[in-house]
Amino acid sequence: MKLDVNRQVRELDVEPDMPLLWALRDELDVKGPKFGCGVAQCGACTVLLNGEPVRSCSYPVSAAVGQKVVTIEGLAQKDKLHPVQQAWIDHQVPQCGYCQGGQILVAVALLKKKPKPTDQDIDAAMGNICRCGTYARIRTAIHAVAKKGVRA
Amino acid sequence: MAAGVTWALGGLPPAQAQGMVSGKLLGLREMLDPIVAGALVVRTGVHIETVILADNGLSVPFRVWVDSPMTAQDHVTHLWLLSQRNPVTVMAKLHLGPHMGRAEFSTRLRLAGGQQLVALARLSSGEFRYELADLIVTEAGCVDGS
Amino acid sequence: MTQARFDMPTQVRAGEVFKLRLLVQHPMETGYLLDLNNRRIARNVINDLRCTYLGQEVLRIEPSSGLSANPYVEFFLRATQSGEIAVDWVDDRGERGQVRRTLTVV
Amino acid sequence: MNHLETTPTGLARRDFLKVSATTAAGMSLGFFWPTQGDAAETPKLNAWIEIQADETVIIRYARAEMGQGSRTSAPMLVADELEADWKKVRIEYATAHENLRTKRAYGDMAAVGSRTIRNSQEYLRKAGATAREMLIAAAATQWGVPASECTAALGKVHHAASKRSLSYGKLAADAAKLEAPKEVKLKDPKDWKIIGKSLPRVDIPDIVTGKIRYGIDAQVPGMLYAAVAACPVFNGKVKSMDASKVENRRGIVKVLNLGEFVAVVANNWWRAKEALREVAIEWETGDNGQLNSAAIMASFKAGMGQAELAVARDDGNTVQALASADKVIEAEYYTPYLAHATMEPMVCTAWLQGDKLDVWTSTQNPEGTLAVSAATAGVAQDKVTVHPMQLGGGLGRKSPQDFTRQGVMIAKAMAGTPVKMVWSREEDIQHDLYRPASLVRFKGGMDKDGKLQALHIRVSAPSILATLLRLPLPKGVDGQAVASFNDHPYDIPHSLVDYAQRNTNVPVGFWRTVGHSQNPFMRECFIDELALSAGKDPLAFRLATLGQKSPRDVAILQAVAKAADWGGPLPKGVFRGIAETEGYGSYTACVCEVSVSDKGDVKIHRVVIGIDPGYAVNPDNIQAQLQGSVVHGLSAIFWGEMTVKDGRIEQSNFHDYRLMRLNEMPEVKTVVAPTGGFWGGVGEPTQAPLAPALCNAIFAASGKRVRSLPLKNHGLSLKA
Repeated sequence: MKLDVNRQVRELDVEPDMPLLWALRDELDVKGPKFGCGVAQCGACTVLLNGEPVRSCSYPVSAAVGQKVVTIEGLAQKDKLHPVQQAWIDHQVPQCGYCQGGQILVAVALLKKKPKPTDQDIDAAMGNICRCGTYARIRTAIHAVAKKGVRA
Repeated sequence: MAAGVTWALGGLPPAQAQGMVSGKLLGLREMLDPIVAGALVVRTGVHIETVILADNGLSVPFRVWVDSPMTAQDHVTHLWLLSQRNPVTVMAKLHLGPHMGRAEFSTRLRLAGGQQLVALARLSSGEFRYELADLIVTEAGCVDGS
Repeated sequence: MTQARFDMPTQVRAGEVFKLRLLVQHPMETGYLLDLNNRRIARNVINDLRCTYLGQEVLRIEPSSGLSANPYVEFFLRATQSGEIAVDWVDDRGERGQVRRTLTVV
Repeated sequence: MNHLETTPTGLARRDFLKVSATTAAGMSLGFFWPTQGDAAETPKLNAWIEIQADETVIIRYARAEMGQGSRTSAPMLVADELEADWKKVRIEYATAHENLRTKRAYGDMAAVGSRTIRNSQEYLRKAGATAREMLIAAAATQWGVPASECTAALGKVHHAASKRSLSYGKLAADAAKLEAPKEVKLKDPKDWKIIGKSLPRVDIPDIVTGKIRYGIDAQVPGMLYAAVAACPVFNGKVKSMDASKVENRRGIVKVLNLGEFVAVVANNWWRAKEALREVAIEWETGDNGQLNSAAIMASFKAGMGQAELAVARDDGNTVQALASADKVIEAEYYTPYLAHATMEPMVCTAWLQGDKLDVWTSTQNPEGTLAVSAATAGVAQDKVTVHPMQLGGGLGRKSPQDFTRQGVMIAKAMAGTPVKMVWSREEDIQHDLYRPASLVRFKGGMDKDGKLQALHIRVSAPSILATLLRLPLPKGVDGQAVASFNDHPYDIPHSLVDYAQRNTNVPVGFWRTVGHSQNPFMRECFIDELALSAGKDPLAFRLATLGQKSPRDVAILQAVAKAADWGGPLPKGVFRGIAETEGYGSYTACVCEVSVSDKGDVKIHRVVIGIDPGYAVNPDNIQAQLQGSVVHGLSAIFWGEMTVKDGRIEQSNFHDYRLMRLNEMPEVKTVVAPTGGFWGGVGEPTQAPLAPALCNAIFAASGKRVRSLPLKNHGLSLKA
């Protein structure tokens, strides 16, 4: 099957029910999406499918065929960071960083839908687990992107 | 003249420095005195082979050998494996004889943390010889060393 | 009786120095730990291990809690004549163990 | 006196000096560098510092980075003394094999015990200062002026009188040839230029772009993947295994029975994990399958009444003082077992090629990884390379090396082929080394003025040191089990702390903040009970009981109380609680503001939490740790509990081991209040005062005194 990952079409031959996460990580060497729980609880494996966040540990690879898969590695355009990535640096959001690829992608999707999200919008959208507890800074960084009014 | 050496032996830091809680570290003199009782001890002719790092002290490979022809006239009579930190300093005492042909012994030690190990040999001449080895037991946990 | 693995050549040349290896299955209890019922596990170590060759004691080891559980010892002997090699040990509880081998010297 | 002779070379003395270096984090660390093969490379001023001709300053960092931020703040200590231009600094990992080769030039490498800064600050600053003096000396020689007339700043040496300067990049080669000065003067804290600044963490750019590599991301050509299952009943072993159902499946390379566990090796981890579910494994559990939570509690209760107890502290005559006290308050507190649940589960990639072994893993203890790897594979230590990787969280779980041993066992069975072992989340939750549960009984004796006179604290709990590290305990006391009791700062004449060691089959280990993760909750809640009984304000009662003996505890308590406007007005229905703790060389305090509904919904309106770490190396990072520890703490306080049934842990994944999410995050105000003069830890002590402050606030709001965690067992839930 053919998979569009980070604007590149990749060829792979795997079982259709293999989770997208393991097709990306172990077949295509795309390591940005992380394994956290395997049951769509934590969101460390989040990728964007046509701009929508999906927990790739529980999403069959065959269902992703024909859609645009974007992982954290594919977010920056060439060397230019996405505004959400820049805000994450400006506000020193990550601690261990393991969940942050997923957090950033969810924030990108949120800001695309709601360029000026309220706290309630952020609460509703940002459901990924961060064990280090960076939530306060995630909220601040999202508001900062919204305030700058950069098209996310 | 050997005063500098002698005093250096007593000044070892307390065990707490490494966050381990297994008692104090003995100085070389404290380890050797009960055995040699005032006799001359020379650091020569004894060799130790062990690991540099251990994840824990439960089973640490240790080999010691002494330069000796192991003849009836000239052989090693005793060998002590000594721990600077264990609750029991003498980990093993060996009685050897010329029949061994080679003054060599290997075993696995149980150690209460990182420390210096000493192998002390007594020769048939009555002379004592020793060697030291550093062993680091890595920190396995968030022991609050404060 | 404790279990043990003992390894030595069965046949050697006269005058040859050969290696003997012994692994004894024994907890070598230090006396510092508690069991699950909070009772102190009494010290129980092999406190004496000796090797005799042709009826003569050639090596005696007095271990303490400083040797690891399932103690391993490795040492050498010089072959003089054919005969029995025996290793005997006893722990703090008085339990004994032994191995016997016949060495052929050619 | 001179019966103890040495060889003519006098080696004995040097050897014993070396001991002090390894055991006491000695001064000479980092100044040994073997010369072979280094001649053509960049000038190394010492093990920590290299300066390239293009002015890049390479500073080495010897510990793990797991989100605590030390990979930035430890090199800041070097750079400050070096007078480096931080913009030119590049930080590289020192490795365990390099440490082994250089006879431990980098000292202790374990990132544990909130120790990275406080234990290495002296030798790191000295490394920087020594290199600075060498660069100054090189410039002075070139100019033919006394070194004392030269100064260093921002990567350059200046000679003011002649208005000359030379950059470090131009001086490094000459400086590296000089002998390092034996004595260097460290800067006065008021002259620090980098230490104390909130600098961005160096690893964050690679985190946000997904470039950073964690242990789980190791990629080796030809690598296979392993999923593992150990016996769910603790201490169980594999009795038999039938893999016939999966052996011929796509991608399955081998199914290994390794005695203690089963491993499926495949060409994709998902294939391995799916196949593992269908390997029929029979486990040998012996009697271990009998254990359950009730039996454990019964053992702790029995500990309370046992005849023989280890005494951890004995000031005055507590028993007598309690007998003659005007009033005695008693209470029993309990905290449960907890799992670490780092976001990245346990991983280990290992590749055994002949006598050479390469290991990629997420480890807090790289030297331990090296030692375990060598011993497990049966190769020499100098043939092992441990590749540094970022950790997806550590929390104390990744210091013991049980998982490395498993990974290397697999690699040994698959010799020649690199294999990446990854634990499932279920394996991680059920095969943790858990934060010990603990039962504690308090008795406090007050005089007629409501002043605390005597405190008896009895702890019944497992010992991590005795069971995990199997260390003999001095006088039978596990210092972690009684932490913050045996060293409580309250100025009272009679204190007795005794300890019943109660071990079970549940393996215990170091969980972030260790004993201070639970004991401060109990101590500071009980102090509140005493304050209430004395009719005093909780803050006033604490300040009075601390007295003059513990000025730093008083200082942080007052700083946080002030930041929280303790005693000031609050909206209707909102109440405050306060607590103060100390540990890991630092002092911490917290105020929580909560309201509690009739249904038991706990709304946290604000958390004010502060720390005095002596010196604050990177204040923004300390704030991040404070914020993060509130999240880590609240997850445990509201939901954290491992229960045992049939010899195994009942929880298995995040659905039944719940962690806090963003919508539940309360407002957190942080107070970083360094008073100077000492170096304290940060990563762990920050969470210690949260639980008692919160539970004291819940009491103030609802009249409900919570004496055990988690709160869900008291009908209390966290309101988002």
